[in-house]
Amino acid sequence: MTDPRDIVSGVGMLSEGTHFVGEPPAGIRRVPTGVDGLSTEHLVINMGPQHPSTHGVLRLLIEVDGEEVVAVEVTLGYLHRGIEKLAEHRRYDQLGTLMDRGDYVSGMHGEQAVALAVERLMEIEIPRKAAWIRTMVAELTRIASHLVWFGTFGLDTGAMGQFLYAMRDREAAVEILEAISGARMMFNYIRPGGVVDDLPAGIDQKILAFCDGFETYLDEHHALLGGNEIFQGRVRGIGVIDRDTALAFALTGPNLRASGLGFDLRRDRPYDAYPELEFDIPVGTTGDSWDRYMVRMEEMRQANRMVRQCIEGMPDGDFKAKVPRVLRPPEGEIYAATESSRGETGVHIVSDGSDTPYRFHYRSGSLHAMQALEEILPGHLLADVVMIVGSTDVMLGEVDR
Amino acid sequence: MNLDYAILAGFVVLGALFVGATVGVSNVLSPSKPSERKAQIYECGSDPVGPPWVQFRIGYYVYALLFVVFDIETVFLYPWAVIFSDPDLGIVIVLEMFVFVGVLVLGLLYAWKEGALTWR
Amino acid sequence: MNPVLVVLLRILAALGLMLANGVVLIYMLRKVLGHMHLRLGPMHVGPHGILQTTMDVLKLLTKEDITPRGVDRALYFIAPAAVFVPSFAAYAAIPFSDSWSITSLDTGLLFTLAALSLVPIGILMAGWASANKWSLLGGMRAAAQQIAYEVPLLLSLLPVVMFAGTLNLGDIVRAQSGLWFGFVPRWFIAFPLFWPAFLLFVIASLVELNQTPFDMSEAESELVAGFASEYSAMKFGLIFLSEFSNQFIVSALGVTLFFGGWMIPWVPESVVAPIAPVVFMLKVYTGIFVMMWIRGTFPRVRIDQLMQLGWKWLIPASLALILVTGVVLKVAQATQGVTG
Amino acid sequence: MRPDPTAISSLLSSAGVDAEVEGTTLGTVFRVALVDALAALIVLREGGHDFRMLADMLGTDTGDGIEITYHLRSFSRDEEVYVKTSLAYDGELPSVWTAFPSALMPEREIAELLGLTLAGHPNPRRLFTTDGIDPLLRKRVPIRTLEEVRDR
Amino acid sequence: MAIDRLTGEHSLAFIRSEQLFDYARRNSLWYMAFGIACCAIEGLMSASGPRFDFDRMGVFFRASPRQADVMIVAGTVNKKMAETVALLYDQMPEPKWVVAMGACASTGGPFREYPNVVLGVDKIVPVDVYIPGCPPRPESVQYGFIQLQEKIKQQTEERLAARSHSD
Repeated sequence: MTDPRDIVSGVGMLSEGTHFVGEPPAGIRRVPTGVDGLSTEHLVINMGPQHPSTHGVLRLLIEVDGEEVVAVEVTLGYLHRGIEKLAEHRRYDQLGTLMDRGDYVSGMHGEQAVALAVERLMEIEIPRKAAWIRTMVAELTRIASHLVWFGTFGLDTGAMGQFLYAMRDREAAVEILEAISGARMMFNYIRPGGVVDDLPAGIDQKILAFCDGFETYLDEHHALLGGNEIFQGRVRGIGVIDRDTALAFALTGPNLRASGLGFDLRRDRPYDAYPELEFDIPVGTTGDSWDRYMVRMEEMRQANRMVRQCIEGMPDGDFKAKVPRVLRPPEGEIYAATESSRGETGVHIVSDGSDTPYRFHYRSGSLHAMQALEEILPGHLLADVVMIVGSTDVMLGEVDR
Repeated sequence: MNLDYAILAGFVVLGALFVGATVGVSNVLSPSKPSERKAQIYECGSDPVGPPWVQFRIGYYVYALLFVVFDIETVFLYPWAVIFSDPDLGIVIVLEMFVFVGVLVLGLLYAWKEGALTWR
Repeated sequence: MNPVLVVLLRILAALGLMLANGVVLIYMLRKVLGHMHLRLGPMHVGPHGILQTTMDVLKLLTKEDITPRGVDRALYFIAPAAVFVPSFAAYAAIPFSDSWSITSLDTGLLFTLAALSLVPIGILMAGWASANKWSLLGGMRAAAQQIAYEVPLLLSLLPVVMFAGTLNLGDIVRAQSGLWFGFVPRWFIAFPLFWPAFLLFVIASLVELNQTPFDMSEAESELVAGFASEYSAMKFGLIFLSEFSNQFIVSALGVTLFFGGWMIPWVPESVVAPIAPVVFMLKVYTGIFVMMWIRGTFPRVRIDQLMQLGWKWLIPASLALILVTGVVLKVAQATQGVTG
Repeated sequence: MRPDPTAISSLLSSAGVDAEVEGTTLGTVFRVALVDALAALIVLREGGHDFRMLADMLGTDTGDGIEITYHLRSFSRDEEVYVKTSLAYDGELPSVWTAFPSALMPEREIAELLGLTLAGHPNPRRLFTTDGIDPLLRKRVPIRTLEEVRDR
Repeated sequence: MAIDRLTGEHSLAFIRSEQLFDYARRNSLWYMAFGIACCAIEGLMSASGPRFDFDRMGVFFRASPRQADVMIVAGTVNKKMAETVALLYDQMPEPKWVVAMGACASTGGPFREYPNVVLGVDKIVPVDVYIPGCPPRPESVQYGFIQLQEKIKQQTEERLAARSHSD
C-alpha cells in the first residue's frame, strides 16, 4: 500500500514564511539550472481571484520557471458566506435555499441531500411519485450543470463556439426546470417529505422533446470538441490523478470514476428512484483530463436516458408525504449524501430536537478536488493549469460554502 | 525609383505622427483621476507578488540564437529565388542550393540532437 | 504635381484605408462570430449595429489613459507605435490593381514580410514594458512563436518567387495572368506543386498573426488579456486596430501570391480593369472571413506543441519544399520550358 | 454498509487504542481519546478493513468543547465508520494528514472556524477568512441581528 | 471632464462634445468579466449566450479592468473579497460604472446575517444600478443595462440644464 506521504510531495512548497492576503511571500527564488553563471529566476504569479478561467473566485499562487509550474498554492475563502453557520438559524424546510446557493449550478442535488437527511432522521416514507420526480429533476440538473462545465471547458481551450452551443442546450434544460419549480437556478423544489408541487400538465411532452434533441446535440458537442485533434492534444495525458492519489484526497464523483474506481452513490448507496432505473456508470482508466472529459460526457448521456425512463415510468400518486408543518426531528445525528455533478454532496446534521439543526455540515466534492489540484499541477505548463482546473470542474460556491 | 523609398520613409514618419496625435487627442478629451491604487500593476485583483522582470528561462534565448541564423540564411535565399528561372543558369543553381540548404539542415539536426528544440 | 504632395496623398490614402479596414473588420468579426454562435452580434447602433465599432473607437478616445507605476515608461509609450507603424507601412506595396498601388517596390514581397515581422517586436516591447506578469508571458510567447514561424513563412513563399522570378508584388500577379491548357487559370494555387507551399503559408501566417488556434500571446483564458493587459484607452485601441490591419495584409499577400490578385479567371483583363480593386478587396475579405471562421470554431494549441510543430516539422518541411520545387521547376524548364 | 463493531474494536484494542462503540442514528461510531485519534485512523486504514478514504471531517461545538468527527469509507468491503474525538476550546488538534491527505483543508477549516490550533500540519494558516475574524462556527459567536441588517 | 480644461465647464463646445461621447459611451459598455457567485451564471454566462446576447447592445466583455467600463458585481462580497473588488474598481479607467447584480451585491441577500459578509457592495464602491433578484434573470440584467444607459444620457442633459440655468 502506498504511504500517503509519498503521494503528497508539493504541500507547502510555496509557504516558506507565512503570508496572508496582501503580504508578498518569499517571492523569487534562484534555482541553479546547471549552467555556470546562468540561473533562472522563478516568477510567482497570482491567478485569480479575478481571472477569466478560474471558474469563480479561486486564487492560485503559481510559482513558474519560464512557463513550467513549480509549485501551486490554493487560496480559498473569497466566497465564504457561512452556509453552515446560517443553517443553524434556519428551520429544516428552509435549508434547501442555502444548499441551492452552495453548488449553484446543480442546486437540486443539495436540496435532495437535505431532504434525505431529514427524512431518515424523522423516518418519513415518501410517496413513490415524489421519489421519481426528484430523480428526474436531479438528472435534468446534472445535464444543465455538466453543460456549464462543457461550455467553460471549451472556453478554457479557446473554443468559443462550444460555450455558446452548450448555453443554448442549457437554456432548454433550464426552461423545463423553471416550468417545474418556478426558478431557473435557485429551485427550492425538493423538501423533506417530497417535492413542493406536482409536475405541470403537459411537461412530459416537452421533456421528451428535449431528450430527443439533446441526444443528437450531445453527439454534435462531442464531435466538435472531443473530436478535435488540437483539443485531444491538450487534454490527453494532462493532469493525471491516479487511483491512489484520488483515494488519498477523497475525490468523489466523476473525478474519482475517471481514475478507475467506479464508486457511485446512486448505485452503491441507492436513494430515491435510482434502484428502479437502468443506467451505466462510466469509469475511466488513467485519470487524465481526457478521461474526466469522457466520463462527464457519458454521464450526460446516461442522465438523458434516466430522464426519459422517469417520464415514461412516472407513477401516479401523491407528490408529498404527510409531514408536520414545522419539522422537529428527534435528537440524533445523520449523514446523507447524493451523487451531485461534482461528487458526493453530503449533509451531516446534528439535531437537538428543536426546529433548527444544532450543527449543519456540508460536505462538498469540490473542496477535495481542490486539494488534489495543489498536488497535480506542478510539472505542467501554465496553459495546462487552466485545462486541469477546468477538467476537475470545481465550483467555488461549494468549496468556500 | 527614389520616390518609392521616399514614400516608405513617409509611412514611418506619418504613422508615428498619427499614433502621437491620437494618443494626444485622447489625452485632451479624456478625464484623468490618477490615484495610488489605480497606478498599481494589475494582477487579477491582488497585490503583485514579487517583481515581474526576472531572469527568464534560458530556453527562450537559445531559440532566439537559432532564429537569427536561420532567418539570415533565408534572406540569402530570396535573391537566389529571383534569378532561379533564368534559363542560362541551368541545373547548377539547384545543386548550389543543395549545398547551401544542406548546411542549414546539418545545423538543424545538430540543434535537434542537443535538445535545443525541445520546449520545456 | 508636386511630388511631395503626391507622396503625402498616397500615404494619407493608405492611412484612411487602414482605419476603414480596422472599423469594418472589427464589426465583421463580431457579426460573423455572432451568427456562427447562434447570436446576432451588434444590432442597436445604426442599422444592424453598423456604427458599433465607431462608437467603440469614440469611447476609447475618451477613456482615461492609465500609466501604471513601475512600468518602463519609454518603452511603454513607444510600444503602441512600434506595433502600429510597421503594420501601417505594410500597406505600401500591396497592389490593388494593375495600376493602383501606393508604391510599386521592386522588393515589395520582402518589404511586406519585413514589416510584418516587426510587429511582434512591438508586442514584446509592450509585454516587457508593462511590468505585468501576464503581459510578460504574453510578450515572451509572441516572440517565441514569431521566431519559430518566421522561417517557414519566408520559405513557403520562395517557390512563388522562384517561379515568377521577381519580388515585385504587381509583377507576381501579372505572372499569373492567362490560362493553362486553355481553361485552368494560371493562378499559382491551381498548380499542385504550390499546394504544400500554400498550406505552409496558411499555418505560418496564422501564427504570425496570433490568430486562433495560435493566439497564445493574448490567450484570454490563460493570460487575461496577454501583452495588452495594462494598456487602456487609445493605446489599446491602436494595438487592437493594427492586429486587424495585419489580418488584411496577410490575406492580401495570400491573394496576391496564390489567387491571382485582382484578376477574375476567364474574363479578359480589359473588362476587369475598372473593377479590379473591388475584386481584389472581395478576395481579401473572403480570406479574412476564413480566418474568422477558424477563430469561431477551433480550440487553442499549447505553446510547446506549437514550438514542436514549428521547429521539428515545418522548418524541415519548408527546406525540403524548396529543394523539391527547385528540381521540379528545372526539370520542367529543361523539358518543355514552362516558365520563361 | 455498517461494519461489525466488535471486529473493529478488537482491531483497535490490539493496537492499544481504547475505543468506545456507539450505535447511533449516524452509524457505527467509535469514540477515542484525542491522543489516540491518529493511531486509530492508521489502524483502520492499514488493518484488514481497508478504510482508504477519509470521506469527510467535521467539528462541532458541543457546549463544553469541540467534537471532531472523522468519516471513513472502505471500498473493498463497502463499509463506513465514524471516529469521534473531543478536545477543549482553543485546544491543539493533531493533524492526521500523514494518514489521510484529504484532511489537509478540512483541518484548516475546522481550526479556523472553531478556534483551534493545528499541530503537525504543513500549512497551518487560515483557509477562508482574513486575520482578526472570530471563530465563526462557535456557538458563542452570534450572527447579525435583524436590526443590524436593516440599518446596513 | 476633459475639454472643460480648455474651454470651461459650461461652454457649449464641451457640452456638445460630451453629448456625442456619452452617446458612444452608452453604446459601448464593455464589462469586466468578474463573476463571484451564482449571479455570474445568469448575468455573465447566459447573458452572453445565444438567447440573450448582450453583444447586440454593444455590451461586451473584456478580461482586464484596464479596458472595461462597467463592473458587474455578480455575487456575495465577503470581507476577504472586498479588497479585491475595491482594487479592481480603482484600476478601471474613468469614466466607469458599477452594476450591483442580485440581492447579495445589493444588500447581502440571504447571507446578510453572517458576520463575514459585506452588507452590499455599495459599502465598498459607488454603485450606479442595482438589479434585484436572486439571481436576477438575464432579462433583468438587460433592463439594468438599459437603465445605466439612461443614466449616462441624463448626465449631459443635466449639464445642459445647468448651463441654461446659469445664463
